Amino acid sequence: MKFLVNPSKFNELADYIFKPVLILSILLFALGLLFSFYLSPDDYQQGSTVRIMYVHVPSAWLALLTYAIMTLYSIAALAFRIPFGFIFNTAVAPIGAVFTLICVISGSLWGKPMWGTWWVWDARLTSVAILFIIYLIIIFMNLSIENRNVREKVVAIFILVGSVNLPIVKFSVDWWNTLHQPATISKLSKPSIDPSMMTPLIIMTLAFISIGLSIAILRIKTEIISRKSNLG
Amino acid sequence: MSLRFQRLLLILLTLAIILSAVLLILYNTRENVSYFYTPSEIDKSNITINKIIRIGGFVENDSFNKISSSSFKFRITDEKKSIVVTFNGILPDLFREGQGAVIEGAFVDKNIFNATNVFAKHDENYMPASIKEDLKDTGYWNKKYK
Amino acid sequence: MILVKDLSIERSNKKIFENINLAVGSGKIILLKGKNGSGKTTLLKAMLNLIEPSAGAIYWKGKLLKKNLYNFFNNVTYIADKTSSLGKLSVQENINIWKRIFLSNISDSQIENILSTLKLDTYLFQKVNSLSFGEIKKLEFLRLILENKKIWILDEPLSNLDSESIEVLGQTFEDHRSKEGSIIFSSHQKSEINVSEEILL
Amino acid sequence: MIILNKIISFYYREYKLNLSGFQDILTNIIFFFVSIFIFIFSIGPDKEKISTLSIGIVWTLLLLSSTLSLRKFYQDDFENGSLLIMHLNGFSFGFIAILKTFSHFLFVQVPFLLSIPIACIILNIANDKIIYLVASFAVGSLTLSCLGSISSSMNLMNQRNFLLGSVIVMIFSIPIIIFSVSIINIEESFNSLISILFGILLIVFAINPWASGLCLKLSIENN
Repeated sequence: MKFLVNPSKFNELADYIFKPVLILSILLFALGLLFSFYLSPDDYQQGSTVRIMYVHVPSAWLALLTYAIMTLYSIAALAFRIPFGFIFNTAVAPIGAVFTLICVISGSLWGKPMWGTWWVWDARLTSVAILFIIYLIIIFMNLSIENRNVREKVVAIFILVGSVNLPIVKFSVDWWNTLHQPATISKLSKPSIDPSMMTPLIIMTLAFISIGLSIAILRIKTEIISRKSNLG
Repeated sequence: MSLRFQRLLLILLTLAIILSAVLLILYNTRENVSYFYTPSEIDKSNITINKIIRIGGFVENDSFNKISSSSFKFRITDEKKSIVVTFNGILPDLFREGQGAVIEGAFVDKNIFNATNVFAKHDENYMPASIKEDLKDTGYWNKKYK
Repeated sequence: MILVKDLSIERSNKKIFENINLAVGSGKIILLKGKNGSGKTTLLKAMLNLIEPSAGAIYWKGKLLKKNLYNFFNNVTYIADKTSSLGKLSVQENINIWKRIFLSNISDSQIENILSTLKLDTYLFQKVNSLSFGEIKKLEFLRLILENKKIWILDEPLSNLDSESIEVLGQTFEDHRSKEGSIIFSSHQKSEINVSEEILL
Repeated sequence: MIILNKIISFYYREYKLNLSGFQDILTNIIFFFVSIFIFIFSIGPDKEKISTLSIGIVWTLLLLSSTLSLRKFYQDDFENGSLLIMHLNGFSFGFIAILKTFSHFLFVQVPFLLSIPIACIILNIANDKIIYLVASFAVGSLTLSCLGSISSSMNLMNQRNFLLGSVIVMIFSIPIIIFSVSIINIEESFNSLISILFGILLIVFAINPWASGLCLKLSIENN
């Protein structure tokens, strides 16, 4: 498990697993698209618009997963002085932002047929949009503070403060939504999904994970190299 | 007291404050989360005429009739009580009999409710259309997926 | 008093300086000489426990500096190359603020004659930002006397001071040394302040 | 106690700093009222439309006006080195953050608190709602000050775009806005809503010394 913490170990493992993960992600994506368009049935109520779910839901999960991992790495970097955490944060923030963007866009695309408008102040869409802005702030902070020593620690602190505030925002938006207009999708019960629709969802999630992983490996390697070369 | 002990004390204090704050928030939101009334709750709580409230329930089967291009009359029920609702405006495309709906408006008189807007409640079972067909043939459709 | 034992500091994996040994005893004036960017300010900041050294340690009265920081701060006056007086307020108001902050019991008459020696007594009710930078820097030295602490740490005190004020500063250094105080200051200019030890970075 | 004298002297300095330049506080309030006028001109004078939007207007403008003075939080003291002098005077960085937050609350938010009734008269908000608004702003403004302290300490070293600090405050103040505006619209559950706001205040207040303190230490170390 050393590769999670030590840059050079990570490099060794990265060279070793990068190619297979990339091929795996291409395969999974092809399979996922095939399943979600041809092999899975229409929804009894929404017809074929439900297929957007196969992109929307995995990207939402991935966005939250990336933020959770970034929080763990920030704690490790600040409390246990593991510099690899800072490398991970600067490398993976854009990936999380892209996943959140995909989630927001696919969410509003899905909203058009179902609720009749491009953007609906639905609880989940709003809180995902806020998560996207928090990702943007992380990226802008990475760009705007020159001194690397300060930059990486301040970004880590911001991620931690953001991680505390995220559940509050998510929860208050849900609650506000019942005031503003009743929850169009009831937020409490987990959607009961028919098995035939579950398989494409799982495949697409795995595809997203492997794509995210391969990009993350690339970005982390470049970040390690850039830190070694310019000592700024 | 030594520096280390002071620091530990501060950390514990912060965690205690955060914990109590979280409990405070969770406790207080539990009370007033359920915000809209079901038809049977309407009688119990003394809802005055034209006080804006929201009612949630199912659109009663074959109670839906179109008065004009944009005004409709239907009944909302929760199997115990049903309320006559008049509404003029555009209905969301998911609005159908037997489907969940939440309406917002006020009572015009004792038992007619004039809705200002209607929200189609999308019930969350994702189920292939094909299964819906053969369930319907076996007549099993309504009871299970009401 | 302060003992610096083979201290080395690395900043974003760039070596600033390596195993520096330094002792600031009482009654000693130490000059840190070196070109710009040679780590003078970093060393001074390290002595104030603001920077984590990558190797070595600093001791205060025999104990680790990190351990009894509060006691150390009680005995130290630090004057950075920046001037901490508030530009919008007058000289008199600034002095009042400083007197309250440092709980100093210096009598007004003492302050009067210090200001006159620093040739600032005529500006007493003028706004600080109407003074020249050299004068504001001289005002900053007033804090040395106001706080009257044992150890003085100064960062580039001689920059843009005219020769006459340098001579006054040298005089105050001498008074402080005679009262068993110790001073450590950094400078890149040559100066005729007599110094008990010079360290080149 | 020495600490008490030092705290008093800290606030004496803040008082001298803020009240000597009386126009800083007044400009904040003037910004608040002028933006209300702009809202009125943009919406149009009819009472009905204004009164529905008025609570939202007051709260958003209060939030915007309080992010105006973020620069004054640590930036000036950081540049002229007095932040370091305070630290050497015996305050830990976290303690300085708490003192600064209260001084921001005292010198920026309290004037807003006093100007809310006037704003309510202009926007003809019903009188009984004014008390709710003042109560919710009293709790909300301290939270905003804590958020301001966190965000401005994070942006000390970032000269390029200081607006990021205001964006951070706004993003984290969304829950405050949601709950405090809902206080005024739904009267019956006032005390449960005010305790939610108080809960959020506690969380942010507990985080503030650690987050701001660490950022201040980093900035002074690498200045």
